[in-house]
Amino acid sequence: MTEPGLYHILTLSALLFCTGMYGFFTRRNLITLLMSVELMLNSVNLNLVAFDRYVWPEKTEGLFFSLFIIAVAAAEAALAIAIIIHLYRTHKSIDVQEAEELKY
Amino acid sequence: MSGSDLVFYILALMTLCFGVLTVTSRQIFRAAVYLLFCLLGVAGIYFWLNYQFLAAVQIVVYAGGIVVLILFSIFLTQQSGEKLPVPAVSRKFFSALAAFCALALVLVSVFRFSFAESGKRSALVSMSQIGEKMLSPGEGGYALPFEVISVLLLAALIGCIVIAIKTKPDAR
Amino acid sequence: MSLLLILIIPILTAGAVLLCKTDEQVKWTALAGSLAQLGVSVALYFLFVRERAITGQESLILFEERYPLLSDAGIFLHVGADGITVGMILLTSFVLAAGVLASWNIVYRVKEFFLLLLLLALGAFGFFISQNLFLLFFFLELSVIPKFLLISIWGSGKKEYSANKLALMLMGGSALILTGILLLYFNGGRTFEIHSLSRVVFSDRLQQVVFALLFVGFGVFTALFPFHTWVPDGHSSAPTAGSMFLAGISMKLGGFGCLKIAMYLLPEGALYFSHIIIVLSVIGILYGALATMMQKDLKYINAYSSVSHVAFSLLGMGMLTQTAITGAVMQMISHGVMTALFFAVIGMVYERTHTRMIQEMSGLMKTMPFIATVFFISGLCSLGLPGFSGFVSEMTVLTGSWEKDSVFHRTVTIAAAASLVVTAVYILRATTKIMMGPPQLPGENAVTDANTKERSAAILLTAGIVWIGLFPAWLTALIKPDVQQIMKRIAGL
Amino acid sequence: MIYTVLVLLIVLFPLAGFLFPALWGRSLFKKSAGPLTVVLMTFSFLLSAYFAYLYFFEFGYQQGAYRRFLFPDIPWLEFSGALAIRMGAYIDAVSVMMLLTVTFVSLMVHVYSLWYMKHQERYAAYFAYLSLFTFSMLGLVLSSNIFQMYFFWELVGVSSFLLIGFYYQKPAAAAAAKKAFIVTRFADVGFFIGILILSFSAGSMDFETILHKLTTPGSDALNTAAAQTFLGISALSWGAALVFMGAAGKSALFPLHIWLPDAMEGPTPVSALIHAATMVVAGVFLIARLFPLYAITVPGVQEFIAWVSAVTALMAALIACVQTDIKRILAFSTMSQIGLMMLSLGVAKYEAGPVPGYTASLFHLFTHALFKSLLFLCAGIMIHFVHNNSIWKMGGLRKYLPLTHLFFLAGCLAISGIPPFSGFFSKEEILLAAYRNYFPLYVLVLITSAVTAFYMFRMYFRTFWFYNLKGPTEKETEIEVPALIPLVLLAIGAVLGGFIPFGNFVTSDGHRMPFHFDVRFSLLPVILNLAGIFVAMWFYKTKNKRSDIVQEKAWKLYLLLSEKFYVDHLYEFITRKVIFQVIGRSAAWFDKNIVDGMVNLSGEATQYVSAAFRKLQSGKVQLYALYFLLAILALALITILK
Repeated sequence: MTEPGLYHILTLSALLFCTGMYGFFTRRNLITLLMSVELMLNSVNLNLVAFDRYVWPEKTEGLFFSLFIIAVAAAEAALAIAIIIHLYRTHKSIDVQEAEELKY
Repeated sequence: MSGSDLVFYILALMTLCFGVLTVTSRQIFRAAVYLLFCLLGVAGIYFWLNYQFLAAVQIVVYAGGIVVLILFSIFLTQQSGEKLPVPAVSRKFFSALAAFCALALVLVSVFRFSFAESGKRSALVSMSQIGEKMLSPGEGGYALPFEVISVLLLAALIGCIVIAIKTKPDAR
Repeated sequence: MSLLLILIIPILTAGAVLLCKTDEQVKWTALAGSLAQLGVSVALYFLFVRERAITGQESLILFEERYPLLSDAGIFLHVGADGITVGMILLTSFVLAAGVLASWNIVYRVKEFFLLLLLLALGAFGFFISQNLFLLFFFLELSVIPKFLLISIWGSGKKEYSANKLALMLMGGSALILTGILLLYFNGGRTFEIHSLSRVVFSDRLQQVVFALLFVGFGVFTALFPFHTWVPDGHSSAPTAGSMFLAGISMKLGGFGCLKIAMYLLPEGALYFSHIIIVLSVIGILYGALATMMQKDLKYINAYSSVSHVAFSLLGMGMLTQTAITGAVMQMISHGVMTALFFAVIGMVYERTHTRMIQEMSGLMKTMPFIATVFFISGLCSLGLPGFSGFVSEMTVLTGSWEKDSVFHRTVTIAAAASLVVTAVYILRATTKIMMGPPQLPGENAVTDANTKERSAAILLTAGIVWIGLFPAWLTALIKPDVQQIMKRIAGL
Repeated sequence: MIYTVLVLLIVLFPLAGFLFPALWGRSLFKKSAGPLTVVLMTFSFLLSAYFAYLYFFEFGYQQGAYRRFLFPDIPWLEFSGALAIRMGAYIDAVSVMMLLTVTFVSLMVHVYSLWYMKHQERYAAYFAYLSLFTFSMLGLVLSSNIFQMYFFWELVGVSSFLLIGFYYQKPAAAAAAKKAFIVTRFADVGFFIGILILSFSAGSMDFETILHKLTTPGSDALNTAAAQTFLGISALSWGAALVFMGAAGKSALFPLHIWLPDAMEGPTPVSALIHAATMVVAGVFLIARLFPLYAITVPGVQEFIAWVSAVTALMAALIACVQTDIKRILAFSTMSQIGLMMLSLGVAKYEAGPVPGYTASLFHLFTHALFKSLLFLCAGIMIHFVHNNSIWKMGGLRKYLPLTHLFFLAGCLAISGIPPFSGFFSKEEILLAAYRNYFPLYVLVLITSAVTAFYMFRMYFRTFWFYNLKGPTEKETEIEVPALIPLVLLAIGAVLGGFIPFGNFVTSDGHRMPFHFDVRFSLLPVILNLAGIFVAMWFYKTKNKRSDIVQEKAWKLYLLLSEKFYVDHLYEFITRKVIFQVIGRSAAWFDKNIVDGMVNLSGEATQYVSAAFRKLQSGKVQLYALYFLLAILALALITILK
C-alpha cells in the first residue's frame, strides 16, 4: 500500500458512489433510497475536496462547492422527506414500486 | 506505512463498510444508523485532509441534521420491527452489474487520466476567510451562489410546508 | 391607411369580446367588429386600386410596413398587399361577417366561441398580408389551433377524432412548410423576407426539394389529393361557422401559399413538378366529385365537393399559364364564398331538422322556401352556372388549361371538364332529394324559415357570388398583374 | 345608338319580369306577378316587332343583302390575347326572326298561363321562371360570342330545370327536372370543349371572327387547325362535332333525347314554351349560326348531323305512334320535327348565293313554333278539362270543347303538312333540300312525315272522336277569354304562317331567295300524309277494336316502340349500375378505406410506437435511474473510445 493520495480518494469516492447506486437500484423503500442518494452525494463531495486538495491547492472552489452541495443536500433531504410523509399519508406506503401515478 | 496513512485506510474502510451496510441492511432503523457512521467516516476523511471547517459542517448538517430528519421520518412512516423486503436475486444481480460497470468505467477513466498533482499543500483555510469569501461579491467571492442557496433553502422550506401540510379530510 | 388595421380590428374586437358580460353583448360586439373589418377591406380594395393607378406600375406590393422584431434573425413585422392579397382579404372578411351571423344560435360558451372565431380570422388575415416567411408561418399556425378547439368543443359527431385528425394533418403540413422555409432561410442569406428571397438564385436541386416540401405542406391545407382526408371529417364535425371558415378560408391559405410562396419563390420547382401537380389535381377533381356522389350526409357532400373544386385551382396553378393561374385565384375566392354559403345553409337546415342525412329529408321547399332557394343558389354556383362565380372561375381555369396544346394537357383538361357533369349530378341529387318531393318534416322546428340574422348571412354571401359571377372583370383586373409577375418568373427560366 | 337601346330593352324587360317576382314574389307581387310579367313581355314583344320592322324594312337591307350588326359589344371576361368573352348583340336576319318568335310565343304562353296557373301555389315564382326562361333564350339568340352563347345556354338549362320541376312535390317532376339538366349538362361539356377547340383555332371567341377565319380557304388559322388531328380526324372536325353534341343535347337529338319526354312533368304552358320557342330550338339555332363552318370546312360532320337528325326524326315519330300520354305524343313529335330542322341544315350543301336548306330549316323552326305552341296550349285545355293526361281517358271531346277542337285540328293539319297550312310550306322546303342533296334522306323524311300525320291524327281522333266521354258532372267552362287570345293568334299563325315569303327575309348569306313552288313535287308527300291521316281515321274515328288487334298481332314491335327502343334502359344501366354503383361507390370506398386508411394507419403506427415507449415511462423511479445510468455509460463510453 502506498501513501494515500488523490487516486486513493478518487477510488474510495467511486466505490462509495457505486454502493449508493447499488442501493438506489435494489431498495424499494423511499427513505432508504434517500439514504443511497446521500451516499452518492457524499462521494461527489469527496471528489471535489480531493481535487481541491491535490490538484489546485491554491484555489478554494472545491471547498465551496462542497459546502454548497451540503446545503443543497439538506434542502433536498428536507423536501424529500416532506414528500415521503405526504405520500405515506395518501398511499399508506412509501414503497417506490407502488407510487407510479403522476397524479395526486 | 505511516500512522497518517493507516488512519486514512481505517477511515476509508469504515466509510465503505458502513456504506455497504446502509444499502443492504434489512432493518431500516439500523440502516440509518449505519449511514450516520458512514457520514462520520467521510467527515473523518475531511479532517484527515485538513478541511476542518468542512468536516465540522459535514458532522453538523449531515450527521446532526439530515440523519436526524431521516430517523424522524422513519418513526413517522414505519411500523416498528418490520423488516424490509429482500430484493429479488435477479434485481440484485443486475444492480450490482450496473454498479460494477459504472465503477469500472469511472476507475478506468480516472486511472487513464493523469492528473497534474501539484506538490504544494494547501494553506489551511481559516473560517474567517471562508466567511469573507462567502459574502464577497468581487473576484473569487461567492455572494451570488450564497444568495441563491438561501433562496433555495427558503423555497425548500415553503415547499416542505406546502407538501407536508395536513389537508382537512373534507377538502379532498 | 395602415394595413395593420386589418390585424388590429380583429385583435381589438377579440379584446372587446373578452370584456363583454352577456352572451348577447359578445355576439353584437363580434358582429360590429366583423362588419368594421368588412368595411375596412372594401375600403382597402378601393384604395388599392387607386394607389395602383397612381403608381402606374402594375404589380407592386402596396401599403408596405416593416418593423423589426428580431432583425438579426431576419424576422420583421413586414406586411404589404398585392392584388391577390386584397382579393383574399375581401373573401376572408365576407366569410367572417357571414360566419358571425351564422353562429348567432350558439349557446354553449359563447364568448370563447367568438374569441376563437376571431383568432382564426386573425390568423388568416395575418397570413395573407405577411411579407415575411416567419410571420407568415406564425399566422398559419395561429389559425390551426382555433380550428382544433372549435371542432372539439362545439363540434358534433365523432368530433374528437376529426379534430385530432385535422390538427395532426395540418400540423404535419406545417412541419413540411417549416422545413422548406428554413431551407430557404439558410440557403438564401439568412433572411425570411419574401422580397429578399425572391432575388436569391437558388440552385435547381434546392428549388425542387423546397418546392416539393412547400407545395405538399400547403397542399395539405388545400386538400391536395391524397392529403384531403381531413376535409370530410373535419367539415362534418365542425360547427357551422367552423365549416365555413375551414372550407372558405383555411383551404385558401394553402392555395395562396402554393401560389405566392412555393411557385413565386421557386419557379424552377414549379416547372419541374408541373405534371405531377396536374395529375394529382385532376385526380382530386374527378375523384372528389365521384366520391361526393355516394355521400349521404350534406356536410360530407359539400366537403368532398370542396376537394373537387379546390383541386380546380391547383389544376390552374399546375398549368402554368397566365389565364389558368388567374382562374386558379378566382376559383379560390369564388369557392371560398360559395362554400361558406353552402355550409351556412346546411347549418340552417340542420338546426331545423336535426339531421343532415339527405334520405331523411324531403320537400323542404314548402316549409322553408328561403333556405331552399339559397341552398339551390349555392348548388348552382357549385355546378358552375353562369351568373355565379363558379362559372367564371372554372371556365377561366379550363380555358387557360387549353392553352397548353400537348396531348397530355388537353386530355387532363377534358377530364377536368367532365367533372362538371358529375358535379351537376351530385348537386341536383342532393337538391332534388331534400328540397323537392313530398314534404316530410323531421324535427319540430322544421316549419320555420330563416330568421333575420341567417338571412343577412346568406344574402351577404349570395351577393358576393353573384357580384363576381356577373361582373368578373374587376377581379381579373385586380389579380392579373400579380399573376403576370409570377408568370414572368416562371417564363424567365 | 337607338338600336342598342332597343335591343337592350327587349332583353331587359323579361329580366325585370324575372327579378321583381323573384325578389318580392311572396310579398309585393304575390297576386300581381302574372299581370306584371305579361305587361313586361308585351313591351318586349312590341319592341321586338318594331325592331324587326326596322331591321327588315329600314336599316337592315343594304346593297342588296341583309347586313350583320353588332350593337353593344362589351368585354366581360378576358382570358388571354384575343380570347375574351364579350357580351354583345349579333343582329342579323336570323336573330331578328328569333327575337320575334321567342317574344311572341313567350307572350302567348304568359297570357295563357294567367288562366292556366290561376290559384296555383307559387304563382309568382312560376311567372318569374317563365320570364327567366325567355330572358335566357333572348340572350342566347342575340349572342355575338360563342362563350356568351354558352353562358345563356346554361341559363336556359337551369330555367328549364326550374320549370320542369315546378310541381316540386311530385317526385316524378323532380326526377324529370334533374334528368333534363344532367343530360343537357353532359352535352354541354362537349359543347364547351368544342368551343375551346374552335375558339383556340380561330384565336377568338366571336362568331364573326370564328366564321371568317375558319371558313376562308387557305387562311392560316384553317391550315394550322386542319393540321392537328386526333384519332385520324382533324381537330376542327372534333370541335365542330362536339359543338353539335351540345346542340344535340339541347335539341333532344338521338341519343341525347331521353330528357325530353320526361320533361312533360312541368306545367303544360311550360312545355309549349320549351318545345316551341326556347330550349329545343336552341340547338338548331346554334348549328344555323355556325352553318358556314359546317358546310364549308367540315362537310363530314355536316353529313353526320344529317344522319343523326334523320334517325331521331324517324325514331321519335315511330315512338309517338304508340304513346298514350297526350303530352308525350307532342313531345315525341317535337323531337321528330326538330330532327327535320336539323336534317335540313345537315343536307344543305354550301353554294354561292342563298342556301335553300338553311332557309328551310329556319322556316320550319318558325312555323313549328306557332303550331306546336298552339297544340300544347290546346292540350293544356284538354288536360285541364278531363284532369288526366292519357288519351285513353279522353274521347268525344269535340262536344265539350268546340273551340279547342278547331284549334287543335288546325295545329294537327299544320304539323301534318297539309296545304295550305303553315307546316306544309316549311316541310316542302326541307323535302326539297333533302331531295336535291341526299336522296336516301329524302325517303326517310317522306316516311317520317307520313308517320307524323298518322300519329297526330291518331291523337286527334282518339281524343275528340272515338266514343263519347260521359259528360262531366259539373259544368266547366272551356276556357276564359284572356286565354283565348293566344289560341286565336297562334291559330292564325299556324294556318297562315306558311304564306310569309320567308326566303325574302332569312337566308344564309343575306341575299333574298325567290320562293318556288312545284305542284308535281308536292304531290307525293301530300298524298302520303293524307294516307297517314286516313289510316288514323280508320282506326280511331269511331269506337272499334282495330287498333287493339294490330297491337296484339305485332306486340313485339309495339313493345319495342313503347319502351322507346330501350334507350332509357340503356342509360339507366350505364348511370345507375355502372357510374353510380361501380365507379362512384368504388371511389367512395377507396377514399374511406385506402386514402383515409393510410392516414389512420399512420396514426395507429404512431400510437403503437408511443405505446411501446410508454412502457418505458412506467413511473418507477428506479427504472428511470437505470435509463439514466445506461445513457451516461453510453455517453461516457463514446467519449472514452473516441
